[in-house]
Amino acid sequence: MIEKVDGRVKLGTSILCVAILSTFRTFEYLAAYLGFYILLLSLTGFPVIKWMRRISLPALFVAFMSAAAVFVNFWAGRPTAAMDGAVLFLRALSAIVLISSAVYSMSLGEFLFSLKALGFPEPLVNLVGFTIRYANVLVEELSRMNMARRARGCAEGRSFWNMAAMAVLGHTVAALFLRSYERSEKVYRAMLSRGYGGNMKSLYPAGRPKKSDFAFGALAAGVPLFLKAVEMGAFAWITR
Amino acid sequence: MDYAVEVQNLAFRYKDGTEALRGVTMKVRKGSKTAILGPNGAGKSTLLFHLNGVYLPQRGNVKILGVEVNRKTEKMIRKMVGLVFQDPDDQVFSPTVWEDVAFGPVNFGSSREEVELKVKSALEAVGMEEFAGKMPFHLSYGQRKRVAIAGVLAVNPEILLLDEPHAFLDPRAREDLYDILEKENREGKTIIVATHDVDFAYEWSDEIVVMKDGRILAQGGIEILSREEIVEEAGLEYPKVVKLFKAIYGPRAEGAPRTIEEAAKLLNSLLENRTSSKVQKE
Amino acid sequence: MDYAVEVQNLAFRYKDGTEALRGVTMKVRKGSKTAILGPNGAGKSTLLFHLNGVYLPQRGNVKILGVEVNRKTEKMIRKMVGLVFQDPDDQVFSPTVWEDVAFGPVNFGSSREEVELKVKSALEAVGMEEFAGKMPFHLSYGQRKRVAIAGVLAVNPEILLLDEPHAFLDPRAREDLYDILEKENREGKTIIVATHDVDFAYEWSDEIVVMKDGRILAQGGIEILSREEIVEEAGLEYPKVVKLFKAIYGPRAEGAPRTIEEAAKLLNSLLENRTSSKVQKE
Amino acid sequence: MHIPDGFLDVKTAVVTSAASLAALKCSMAKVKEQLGERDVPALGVTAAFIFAAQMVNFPVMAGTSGHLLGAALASTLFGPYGASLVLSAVLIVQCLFFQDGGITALGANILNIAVAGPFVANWVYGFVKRWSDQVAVFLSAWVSVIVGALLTSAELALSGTVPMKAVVAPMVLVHAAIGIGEGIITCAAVAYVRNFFRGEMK
Repeated sequence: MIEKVDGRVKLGTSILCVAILSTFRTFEYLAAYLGFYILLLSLTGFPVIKWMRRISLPALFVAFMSAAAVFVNFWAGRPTAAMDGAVLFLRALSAIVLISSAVYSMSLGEFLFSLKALGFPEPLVNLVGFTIRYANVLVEELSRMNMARRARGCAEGRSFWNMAAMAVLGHTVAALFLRSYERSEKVYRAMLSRGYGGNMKSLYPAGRPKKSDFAFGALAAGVPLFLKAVEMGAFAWITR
Repeated sequence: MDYAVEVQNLAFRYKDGTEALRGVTMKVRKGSKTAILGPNGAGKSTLLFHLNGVYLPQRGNVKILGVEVNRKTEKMIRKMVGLVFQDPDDQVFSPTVWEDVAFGPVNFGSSREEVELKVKSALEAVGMEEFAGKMPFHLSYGQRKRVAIAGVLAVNPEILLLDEPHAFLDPRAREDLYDILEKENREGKTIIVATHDVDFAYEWSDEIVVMKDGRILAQGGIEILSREEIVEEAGLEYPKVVKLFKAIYGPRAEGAPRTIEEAAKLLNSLLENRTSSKVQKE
Repeated sequence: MDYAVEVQNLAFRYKDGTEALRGVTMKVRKGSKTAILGPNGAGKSTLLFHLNGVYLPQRGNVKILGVEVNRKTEKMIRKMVGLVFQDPDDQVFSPTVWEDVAFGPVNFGSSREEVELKVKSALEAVGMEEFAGKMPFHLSYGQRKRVAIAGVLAVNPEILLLDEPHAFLDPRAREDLYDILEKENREGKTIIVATHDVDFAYEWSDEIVVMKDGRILAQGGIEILSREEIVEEAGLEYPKVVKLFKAIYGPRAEGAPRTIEEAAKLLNSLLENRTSSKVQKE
Repeated sequence: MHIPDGFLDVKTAVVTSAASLAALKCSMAKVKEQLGERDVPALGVTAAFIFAAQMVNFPVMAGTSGHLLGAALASTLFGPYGASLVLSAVLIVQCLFFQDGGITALGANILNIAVAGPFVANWVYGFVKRWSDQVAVFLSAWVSVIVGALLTSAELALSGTVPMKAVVAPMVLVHAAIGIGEGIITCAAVAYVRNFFRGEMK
């Protein structure tokens, strides 16, 4: 389902939701929203298991960061350290969930186009496109270089006092840089030979977002807005 | 006669001082299949960059279909001459296959509908229609190579240059490449391939250009790959068929057949008509 | 019999889920010259990484000269088995050629004097002594390839693995590589080459391993490159000599000679003794 | 050092975003005039390089490891303006594509790593190089890591996530150690690259 929604609306709404959620102070509301959203995703046929595997690493990282915050606050004598940490974790986690589900459900072309449409500066988005394209190539080169080093009996040092091992890492980084430098020259020549004249023209084929897209956006952003209003006491007269 | 490429006394020196070309003069007939052979560092790639207008002549001149290459004509030249790079990762730089193939047409000012059509037919020509939405990184090496070729075909150039197109391709992918080149040539395109593969050059080309040290050592029909002095000096080797017939006929084997199939046919007829035919042995 | 490599039911899956090897079983005799053939993506490189201990078996096992590859033995295995990567740039990263060739010996704990000697003899073996002080990135591709090979030879491994060593090399550089491999093999090293070049494999190897989809399709002498079912299924092509003799003798051409020279000799004798010899035509 | 979403309050997020946006605008103009039409491919591939280089793990102490940040490396290789663009592109990719660092904290992360890092590194290098080039490169890398850690702590403290006095000391201490690795690797890499270009000129 979420795959069908217009990328601009999807990405914009997700960012808006993240902004709202990151001001939540109540654990229960965050947990409720998170549960609601994941349930919604799985009900609409999103490949939840595969997606969860992909976000497990960043989720682990924010768990670590939250734990560090708990530790520091506890040490500083804040009595609510544990609960604060839990809220931090859920805020960060829901952001990961929202952004990743939006990004994974669109093509790279649509993603870059959406960024431009949302007002990210165009040269920066073009730069991001190149970065994604060549990050894959260079990360693969780096991993082969690491493998070649190991194949030749290199054991990574145990601390930075092992200057020789650190220098080897420095040389690897430098060699990778020279490769990427040579590649950037070639890529530039390839662009020239294919008619590049100084500005990247936008190619992504996209029409205007449909009414249903906006309906999705309103609905998706409405839930956290409502919860936020509840948290701020807008409906206190009911419970009173 | 109509020439696709005319190069006159072309010289080029890189910023670091390497003299890559030291006076290259050559012509390539329109509609021909030309192979440029020569050792690494002979200047093959640098020459290709000149034919495509990415490098401008420092000395001498280059004419493409009668148009001299200079700052004014370079963009037009790049549209007339498509260059397929050695490494597809240098050339396929867009986030998706569709956008990459569209890059050329869009830059050369095609309208939206034209772009759609051109991309579609270029992807069809290399058999990659179903991959239009993919990220290049998710493709295999051979598939990326096809995308690179499609990106050049989409501009519909009259001359096609390929730099070392066979490297890293497995036999089946080579055959597919062969078919693509044949088809484009039949449709009237001039094709120039820089390669190390003498067997391919001998079997495929109409015309051979042998380079060494930034100069043209020899240019002519495929028979120049049978000449000892040229093959020796350029650090090449004989095509396998030539090698065979040289060992059978002796050094004057200029009439050796082009392919293994033809060689077998000839040998068969020699072996069968052993009473009637006279083996030209030295 | 003494085996250099024994692989038993080896399976390996990459983190992204690609099953690169699905139960590989094979043996390589000590002192042999083995070629591994197969289309791109068949698992050739992954297999080589296992033989060198860079990857450890996820299932099945690998024995190198009788020693099982595991976490404990990996360092020793890497010393016994030298691996030359496809792209020399993956392997050569030090500021100077000398330092790069010394990298292996230093890592494996050679003394200062030993390192000096080993680097010197390795650079001699590939003909690069005079470049010892140069920066690898200032050398040509072929020269960097030699440096990569020297870096592996300097450790003096008993088994030498080469991944696609011919790509981008010009004919002379290929010949030099051939000579280096021959010399190392004569000195007793087992050599395993993963390649797309069937002509090279047919001419050079004692033993052929054909892979496809992470499995061994066939293993045997060079005659398996004449078998239609294998060549077809693995997406290979016949070696040129085989192709020729298949066209002359008909499909049963298992006894085809290995090299063009031998083929010529055979054909010559057939053509000369045309009265006495009987052509085995179908 | 990448701040996730939800760790900053609204005022800090808005102020840091505005600051980094202004800085990026300035860098973009500067780079355009220096590089011209080559900007996109050259910066794109080098940003990919920084992205890959940040995956270079190095041992710190007692079995822990850190990874390269690359701010000083980028600053030495492409100048502070180019470096800030390249590092921003890397941060955007990490944030949106790999969920490493938050979208509402993107401004803060860009400020800490992509803006402060290269400019401080550039300043330190220019100041120290009169005595020793090697030391200047090392210090610029070390300081860029420390500055990033300091700014991160300050932003977290301003947001009320953690108290200032409790967070600064551990953050700086940890990053002082990581910075040593960053410094050594940057030194070795810069020397190598310079050597290459010196040979190229000949």
